[in-house]
Amino acid sequence: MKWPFFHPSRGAEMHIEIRSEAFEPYHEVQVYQEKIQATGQYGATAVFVGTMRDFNEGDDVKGMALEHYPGMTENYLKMVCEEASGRWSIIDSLIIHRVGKLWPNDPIVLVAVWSAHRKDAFEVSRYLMEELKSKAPFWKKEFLADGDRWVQHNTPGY
Amino acid sequence: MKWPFFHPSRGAEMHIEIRSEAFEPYHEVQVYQEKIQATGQYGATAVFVGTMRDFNEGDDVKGMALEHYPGMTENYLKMVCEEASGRWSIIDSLIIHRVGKLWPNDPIVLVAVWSAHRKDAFEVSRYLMEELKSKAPFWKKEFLADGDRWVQHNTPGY
Amino acid sequence: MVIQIRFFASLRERLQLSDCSLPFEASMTVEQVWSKVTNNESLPANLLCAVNMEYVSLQQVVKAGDEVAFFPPVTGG
Amino acid sequence: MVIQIRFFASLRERLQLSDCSLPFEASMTVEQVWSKVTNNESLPANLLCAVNMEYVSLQQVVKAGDEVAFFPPVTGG
Repeated sequence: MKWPFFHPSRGAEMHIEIRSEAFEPYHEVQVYQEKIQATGQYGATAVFVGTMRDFNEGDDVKGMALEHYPGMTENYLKMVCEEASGRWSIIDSLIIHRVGKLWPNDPIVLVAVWSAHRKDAFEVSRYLMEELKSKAPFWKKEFLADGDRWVQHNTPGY
Repeated sequence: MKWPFFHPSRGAEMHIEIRSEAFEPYHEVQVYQEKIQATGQYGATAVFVGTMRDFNEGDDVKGMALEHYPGMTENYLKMVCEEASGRWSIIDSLIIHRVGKLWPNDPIVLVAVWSAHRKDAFEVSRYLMEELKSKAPFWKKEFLADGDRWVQHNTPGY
Repeated sequence: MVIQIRFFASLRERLQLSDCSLPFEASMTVEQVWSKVTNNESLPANLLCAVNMEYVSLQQVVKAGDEVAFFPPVTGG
Repeated sequence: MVIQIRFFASLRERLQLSDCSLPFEASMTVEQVWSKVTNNESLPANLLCAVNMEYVSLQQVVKAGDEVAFFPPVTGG
């Protein structure tokens, strides 16, 4: 499930990808960064990694199934990245999100943003994460010792 | 130049290091994370990397010399990490900062923060960077085509 | 001429229905699509809906060939 | 009994002095240390100073054995 590169009008690059297999986020950032053409132009990179915890709402969580709406997810994340590249000055951004079965300590999501100055990278990485958590069509089902449950809602991040 | 681990009273781990050789920040984060005992407890990691640009204030920059005040730098960064671990709920944090001669695209600084929830990781990584840029005793001298110049001040990040 | 309907996550499990189609009727809103396809089940609190993969309100009027999706609050990231 | 004085970055280069020492005198402030060691040079705008590796004001009184440091605005990160 690869998503092509987008080239929004403001000149910021972006790459959005939904993965059904485990990934190593820092390796992905390193490999992606080596392909960025704008060497010497970015002074700031802000990276966020969401990792599966082994507890939630007071319960031990054994594993998780992550469902998404193929197509709408990518469209939504693309739209948010384009909006961000209009509001802030950024050079490149990368989003990778897992779907399928996950186990504690597995990376769930990676957001990385490259910009000339730190303010933009910090603000955009957080903005992309908040938009992703509040509106991108993903759903988590947790495996507990006594059965499965759907996560009801994400908590606000501000 | 290695700095030992600190164990502040609130239970957050931290590691602060001044490096005189080039480092690969994402490799450092990965290696450091593998040693974190609190596996399954952190759901959020926020990483910031500052990279040397090849331009500043309209001029091409060929290279840079980074000077610091050994001892005071580490004391100051330790104090800021301890303060942050009192104000926010964090699990671990890592700061690596280069000194010596740097060339465009070289990583200058790495800040990584692990927490249960994303709000803390986002806010602490930015807080540590702002404190580092505004008060930690480091100084940059840029090598331009027509000579060297000391950077006069850092720009605010908020 | 039909419209396609999709359900996700807990809604898909509860209705035991992942996707289906309805004959297109003029001036039909998303809310009316919900009522037809669920046999007049009441609207869940916090129900989200999309037409052709974009968020819409329940009052949105559907066109022939549209893909209408219903799902609970999202919980990714 | 002495106090140690250190200069960093552009200040170190301009004064052509990285470190030196002064005989300790009672009730001497950081500002007085600056004046003695620089031969009454006027205080640079934005001068920062530390005693024993902690930021202090120019009015801080130094003790025997203290390390006093003077430096310009910091530019790390």
